[in-house]
Amino acid sequence: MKRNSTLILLFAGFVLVIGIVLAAILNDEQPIRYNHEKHIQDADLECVDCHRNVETGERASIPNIETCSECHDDTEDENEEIRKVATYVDEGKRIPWKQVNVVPDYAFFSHRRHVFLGKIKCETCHGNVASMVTPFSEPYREITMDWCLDCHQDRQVSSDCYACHR
Amino acid sequence: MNGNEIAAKDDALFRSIEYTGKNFYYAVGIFVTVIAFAAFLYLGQIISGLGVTGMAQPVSWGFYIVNFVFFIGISHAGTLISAILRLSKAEWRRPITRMAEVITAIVLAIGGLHPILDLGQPGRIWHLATSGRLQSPLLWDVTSITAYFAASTVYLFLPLIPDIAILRDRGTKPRWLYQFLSWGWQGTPKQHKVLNRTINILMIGVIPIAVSVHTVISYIFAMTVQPGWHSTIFGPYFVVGAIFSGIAALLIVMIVFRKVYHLENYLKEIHFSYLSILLLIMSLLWFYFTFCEYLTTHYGNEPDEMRVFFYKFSGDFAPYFWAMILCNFIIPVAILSNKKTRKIKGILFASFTVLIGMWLERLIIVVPSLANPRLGYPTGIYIPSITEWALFAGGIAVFMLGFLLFAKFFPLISVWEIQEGRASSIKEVAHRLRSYLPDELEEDEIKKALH
Amino acid sequence: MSPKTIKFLQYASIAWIWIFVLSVDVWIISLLIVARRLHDAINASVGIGIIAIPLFLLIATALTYVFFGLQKHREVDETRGGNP
Amino acid sequence: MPRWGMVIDLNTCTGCGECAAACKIENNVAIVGPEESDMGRTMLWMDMLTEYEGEYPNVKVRYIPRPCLHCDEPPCTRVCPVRATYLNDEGIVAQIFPQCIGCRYCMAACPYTVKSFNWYRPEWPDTMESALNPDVSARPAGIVEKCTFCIHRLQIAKEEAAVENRDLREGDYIPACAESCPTKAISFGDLDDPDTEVSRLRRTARAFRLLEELGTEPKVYYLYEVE
Amino acid sequence: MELTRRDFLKLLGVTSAATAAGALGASTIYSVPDHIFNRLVTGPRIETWKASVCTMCPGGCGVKVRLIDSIPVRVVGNPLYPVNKGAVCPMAEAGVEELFHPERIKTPLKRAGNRGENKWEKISWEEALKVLASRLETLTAKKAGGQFVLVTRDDHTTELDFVKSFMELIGSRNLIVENQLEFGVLPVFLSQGLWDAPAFDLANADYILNFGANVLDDGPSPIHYNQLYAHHRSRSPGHRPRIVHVDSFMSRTAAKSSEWVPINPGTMAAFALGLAHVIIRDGTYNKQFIEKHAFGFSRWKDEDGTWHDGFKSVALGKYYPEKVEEMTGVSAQKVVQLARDFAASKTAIAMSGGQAAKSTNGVYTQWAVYCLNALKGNLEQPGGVLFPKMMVAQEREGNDLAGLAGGAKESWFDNPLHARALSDLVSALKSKSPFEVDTLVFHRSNPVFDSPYKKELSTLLSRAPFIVSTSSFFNDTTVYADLILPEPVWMEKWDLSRRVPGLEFLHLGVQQPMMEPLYDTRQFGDVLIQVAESAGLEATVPRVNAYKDYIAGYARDIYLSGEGAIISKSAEVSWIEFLKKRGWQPYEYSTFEEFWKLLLDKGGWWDPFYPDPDPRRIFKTVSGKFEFFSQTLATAGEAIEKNLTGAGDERFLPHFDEPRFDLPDKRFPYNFMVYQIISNQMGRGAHLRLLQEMGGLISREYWRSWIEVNPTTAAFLDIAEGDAVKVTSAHGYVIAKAKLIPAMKPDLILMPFGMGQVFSNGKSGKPGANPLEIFAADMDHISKIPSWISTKVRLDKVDSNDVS
Repeated sequence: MKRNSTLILLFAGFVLVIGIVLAAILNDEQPIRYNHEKHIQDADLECVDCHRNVETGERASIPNIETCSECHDDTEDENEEIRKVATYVDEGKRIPWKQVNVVPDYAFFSHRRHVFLGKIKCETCHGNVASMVTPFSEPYREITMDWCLDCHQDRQVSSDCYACHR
Repeated sequence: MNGNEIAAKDDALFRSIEYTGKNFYYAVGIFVTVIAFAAFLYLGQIISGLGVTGMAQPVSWGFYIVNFVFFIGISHAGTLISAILRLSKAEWRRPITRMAEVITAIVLAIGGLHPILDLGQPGRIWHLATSGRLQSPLLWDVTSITAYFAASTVYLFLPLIPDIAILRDRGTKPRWLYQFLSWGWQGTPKQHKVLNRTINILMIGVIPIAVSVHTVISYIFAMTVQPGWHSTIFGPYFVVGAIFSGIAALLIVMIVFRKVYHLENYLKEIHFSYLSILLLIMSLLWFYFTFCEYLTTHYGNEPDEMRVFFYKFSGDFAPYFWAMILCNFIIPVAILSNKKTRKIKGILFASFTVLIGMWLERLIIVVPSLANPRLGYPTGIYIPSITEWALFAGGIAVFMLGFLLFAKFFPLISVWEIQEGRASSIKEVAHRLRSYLPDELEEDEIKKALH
Repeated sequence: MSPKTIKFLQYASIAWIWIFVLSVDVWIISLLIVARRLHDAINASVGIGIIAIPLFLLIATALTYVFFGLQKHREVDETRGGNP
Repeated sequence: MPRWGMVIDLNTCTGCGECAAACKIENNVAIVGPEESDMGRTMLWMDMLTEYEGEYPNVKVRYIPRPCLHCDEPPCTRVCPVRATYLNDEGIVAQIFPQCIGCRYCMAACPYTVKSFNWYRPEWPDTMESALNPDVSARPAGIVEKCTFCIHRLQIAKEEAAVENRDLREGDYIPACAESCPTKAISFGDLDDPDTEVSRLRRTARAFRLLEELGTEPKVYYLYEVE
Repeated sequence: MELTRRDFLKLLGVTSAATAAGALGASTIYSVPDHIFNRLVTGPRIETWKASVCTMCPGGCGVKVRLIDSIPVRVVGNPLYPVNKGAVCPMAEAGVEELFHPERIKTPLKRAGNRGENKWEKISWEEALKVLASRLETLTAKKAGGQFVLVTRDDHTTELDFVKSFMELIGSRNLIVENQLEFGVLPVFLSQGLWDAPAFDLANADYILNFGANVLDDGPSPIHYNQLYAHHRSRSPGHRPRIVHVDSFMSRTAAKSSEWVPINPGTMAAFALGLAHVIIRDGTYNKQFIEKHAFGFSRWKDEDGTWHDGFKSVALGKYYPEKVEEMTGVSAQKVVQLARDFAASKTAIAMSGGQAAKSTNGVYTQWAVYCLNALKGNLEQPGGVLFPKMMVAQEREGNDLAGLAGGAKESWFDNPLHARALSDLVSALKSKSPFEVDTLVFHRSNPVFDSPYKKELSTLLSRAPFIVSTSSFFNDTTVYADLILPEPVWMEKWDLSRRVPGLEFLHLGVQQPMMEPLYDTRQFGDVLIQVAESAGLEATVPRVNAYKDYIAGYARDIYLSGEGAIISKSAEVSWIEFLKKRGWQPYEYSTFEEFWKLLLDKGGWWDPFYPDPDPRRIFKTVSGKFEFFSQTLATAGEAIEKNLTGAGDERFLPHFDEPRFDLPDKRFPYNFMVYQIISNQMGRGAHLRLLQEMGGLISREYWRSWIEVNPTTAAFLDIAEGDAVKVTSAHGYVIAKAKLIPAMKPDLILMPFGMGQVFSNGKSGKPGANPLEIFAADMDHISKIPSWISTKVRLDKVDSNDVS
């Protein structure tokens, strides 16, 4: 019995350690508590104003200091988060955003194709960003191949494997 | 009638189950060690990739596929022989069928796993379920091997039920296992009827399945347009080869277990003699097919085919090729056609050479065609790695272990069939004989003759 | 192990065999549909399907028949345990 | 629907190997190193077959660049158990890397020996992975790969054409080998369109295909050299 | 140990590589420095292109580099660039690999262990430059600048001009440019007094006689010649020039010629003179040209009244076809046939290279071949031999830097006969003659690997006073250095590529950095400027603060000259001509800044106009004519004259001198030759994985050396394809696998060069064998070009385990 409890303890400890390590490693908290709602609704910005490649490139691009600095450069601001941005801008350091939506490298996913040509709303894949007050810490929805294919079939666009795989 | 009483006469058949000697544990230990070593190397293969094998371009298939074909081939021993013997009402089959069926079931399981060993991405095996394509001969294999495995397991299990019931009734441990598996067998005539009827149906069904399995395996090769593979004769050729190696394997198993478990009373010289004549016939048949296969190739004289042909006849693979001819034809025919040498030892030796020869045959079919690509590439090289050898040894060890464990839990010789034979077959044979012969024979005459 | 558990196990194994056989058949049928959709060599697929589907059913039927046959034609109720 | 094909002029091909090098870099094809190469595990989507004809001093050498031939009746796609390789509507024999289970049946079935297998996980020196072509996936261990006619270029070209609201034009989509061939020995285009360079060339008397007798109907044509 | 998320995923990836790679995409596949990794994953993936010039080989191909988020991922040819017209070879493809190569030398290094031990200590640039500068200071103070010796290689960039100026500045003429005589310069110098590589107008020729120049593999610009040859072959057979290739083995060039004429090694002079014999005998030579523009064709009388032999008497005397057959192994019939074809065709060219240059009789051989052009009278004719204009900047009275070099009127480097060669370095290190070595700089040069003096050098270098290397990678020579001043690779450099030898037009390509140098490296030009500065030479030199300014100045000269044009899409000569006549240019630029910007954008400038034929421009000889009897040679002085072969006047005329072979011994019955592969020219790709693999594309011996044997010989020696064989010479042996190749002379053993670098890349070990290990270090004593054909060998079958 005694041996059993030791084992259980050991096991629990092991699980705990793994959990902590995992939590530390997979911690997806963003460096700045970016508020989409404020930018979209209050500042009246469009997605494309910051994600500038969304209609022209494969990737939407995550805005960094070059873009942020166009508005934020005041380290004196009351808002702590804005001060953080300004600090990054001031120091010329890049904001270490954690990328949340990762397209696997064997899939060809072009934002231009879907947003500009396909006229698909950002919300379809990324949810109602306009009312988000915190930055993304996980993808809005899990993007599976079936989901892609359903949409492709609905819209009667190619569902040949080579339309996306490479 | 009490189970104990029934079995009393055939106590020898239960010795292996009820008494476990030291040697059993030694054997199990050895086999487990071999298997563990193979598993360890396989783990290495999964972690680092198929690079640990000796395969490359263009020889992209090696031992795994060779062994796959080889093991599946051996599996034909079983069901096919037992079904044919049962169907032809050969009385001498009674002590043999069980062993044959066990070989089939175990070896099929091993063989069927070999393509998985061969996969570069075994983790993606579920792609077969989600997006398999029936037009690929590989899926024909999956289907037919599954079917054959299911059928042969059932075919092994059904005739086992009465024996399990005997064990249950003897109170052999683990009791629950025998209770569970005996399915409430009590040996009533109606139960016998049900069982016999089903066995008969399966017996007829399992023969075409078995034939088709090996035909389909040959199609893996024959369906491609590669020189040396693209041949219509491959289906029957593989089936004949399979039965050939199956009989050899069966003979070896019989001889070994006869010795180990002292079954001399049940497996008599006559059994071996009959089976070895079958082996002799298959050897001749195999040679006939081989001859046909290579003669047509040679006469057709297509350059690509000839490259493969000469690679086997006089090139890098010549030693293996001629060893195969020696093992599969010359030695068995020499030994088995002579009454003096057709004794247990001779048969054992011949069977071993046949197994080696048939394995070489699979190797000779798989590798040279791949090693000689059609275009101006250099000849491929293939030197199997330690992993491949270990997994081969592991496969054999799994087979032996499986057989050993089976023998530990179930009788290797069908007890009830022996008893049934004792009880009714003389009469039956007499009856049958009478129906064959031109003139009416008196029952007494036959009885006299038989005694 | 109690006779009840064993009974249950026996029924369960019969059920399992049916699940296995039916899933194999469903799989083959689904593959046939896929083959049709992708314009594969349909004859091979159909050939395999025609043979394999009934075959698996046959195996399962045979087992079931034996099982229930044996159950039905028992002379003593062995669930009471022990030797009759 | 176009049917993509290639014509390789053996007359102008000088065997310089640029097509093979360009292919390797463009498609992130792994370089396996000397030991693996000795075993025959070199991965070349575009290979070079060299044939010597005759005896000294009357010798002829022929250099035959060999991509995947993208057969119209491909022996490899029939045997694939999981549709990791298939003939797509535009005539390209697709090889879908995430789908492949690595059984290598297609390799065994291909009479041209065009496929390579990732025997190990392909590795690049640490710093070099940043320079891989981001348009092409890096393949994991245990799958079969081969020339895709640089399909990623077609995907991009199609999108470019769609943005400009037009159809694909000849020359919009060219695989790396054809693009980089110093001697323009490789032409690429739509075989069904009678006006393209490839259609014109493949109708000439010099055109032939490798192992035509097998009935695989390759879409890579060769032009005999003339002296 | 810091465990990053990526590492962790990698860890997971070990057990489920497939799923991890699949689900997480790039994150498991890439493992690169974080800043680059971040750009890869989060970057917008924007594609840009930058033009540059590849200097992996001296070919000078204009390239365009594809950058994704400013990371170079691919090199392709610049379609506008006239040298390579949009194509590159595998060496350029490997540029990205070279840039990101993990084994690059990242900082200046000081030797820590003994020489050759390959142990190093990091130092700063300031320290490193101080060390070098102080040595230089001492030398210049002693007025012993000549003890500063620089070994380099001409990659046809302005850097060489800059280096020359520097050497003149410090008063050292001991600049060794390893390949400066390799492009057919010498015969032109002997016959025309011009130090310039001839440009053969192959595009317009009807008949091309190629003596051993394997231009498709190791010419001055392989891609250019690949395109030329292919262009010819793309024409229908009737309208195609006939290309006859004379060599002992069938190189790729020979394979793509109309005909291959196998010849005994080292006997090409006899063959060329045999052709001359038939042509002169038939009287089918260009009499007009000979009469008007030739000197020393017939017997002539000098000022003293002595009669001298002429070319005619030499050719007619000894070289009748039957005799030539005896010497060369080519049938007399063939000699006559080729001579008649040559003479009968409208435009014909005779060119030489390869073994014709790299033999003990190389000068006379090349010269004899070159004289066939004079017999044809094709100088400055379409489809003949052309001599493009000098670069504007070259023509001006010395460039900025040279002007400051103490006003040296005639540069020391302008007489090829007196040019320094590697053999001079060897003898200098041995016996302090012809010069003394104090500081030895190896720049773009790796003679311990790629010269036949390999063995001697490796012992001599370990005794040399002070050695500096500028290599970006460790190589066989670098290990002997005391100081390594690593250069950036070509993708991080500024340079100007100017006229590649053999091209008939002027061109200029800009090499510009694709990205900030990844490591702490400095360009050699900048290093020289900084060294000169800290050595206190700034009073006299650098007006430029950086090498970049120097090349900008060079470009400014071109801009100011108003000639030529920035390369453009429709770069047809006629089109530019059309525009020019109307005072337009393909591009508008009104200031130098605009010109410079456009130059960087398009990648180059060119001037396709060939000046009107002018004998005064191309005959700078005493006689003002084409000299069959070289008065340049006759007056070259004692030092040169003692090395001439032949008797009497023959010495100053092209003639056949029996090639010297190493040990004409029965034990070594076979001739040994080495050839180059386009993907690893001069072994300069030895550190790159792609090129190691590509080297075996044709032989299918990837990453390995191999030995080519004729099947007849192999059968005699009982050698089968793939057997391990040992080639033994009097100097050592190499072991490799045998390849049976019917396309070579049976008494020849052939081996590719480029493998077997001892200190190349670590991970790949040191695959292959270096055939130069067993070379007899003989040379042509006039040009001092090492002979590559003088080695005699034996061949034995050995155990396959010894193959390297």
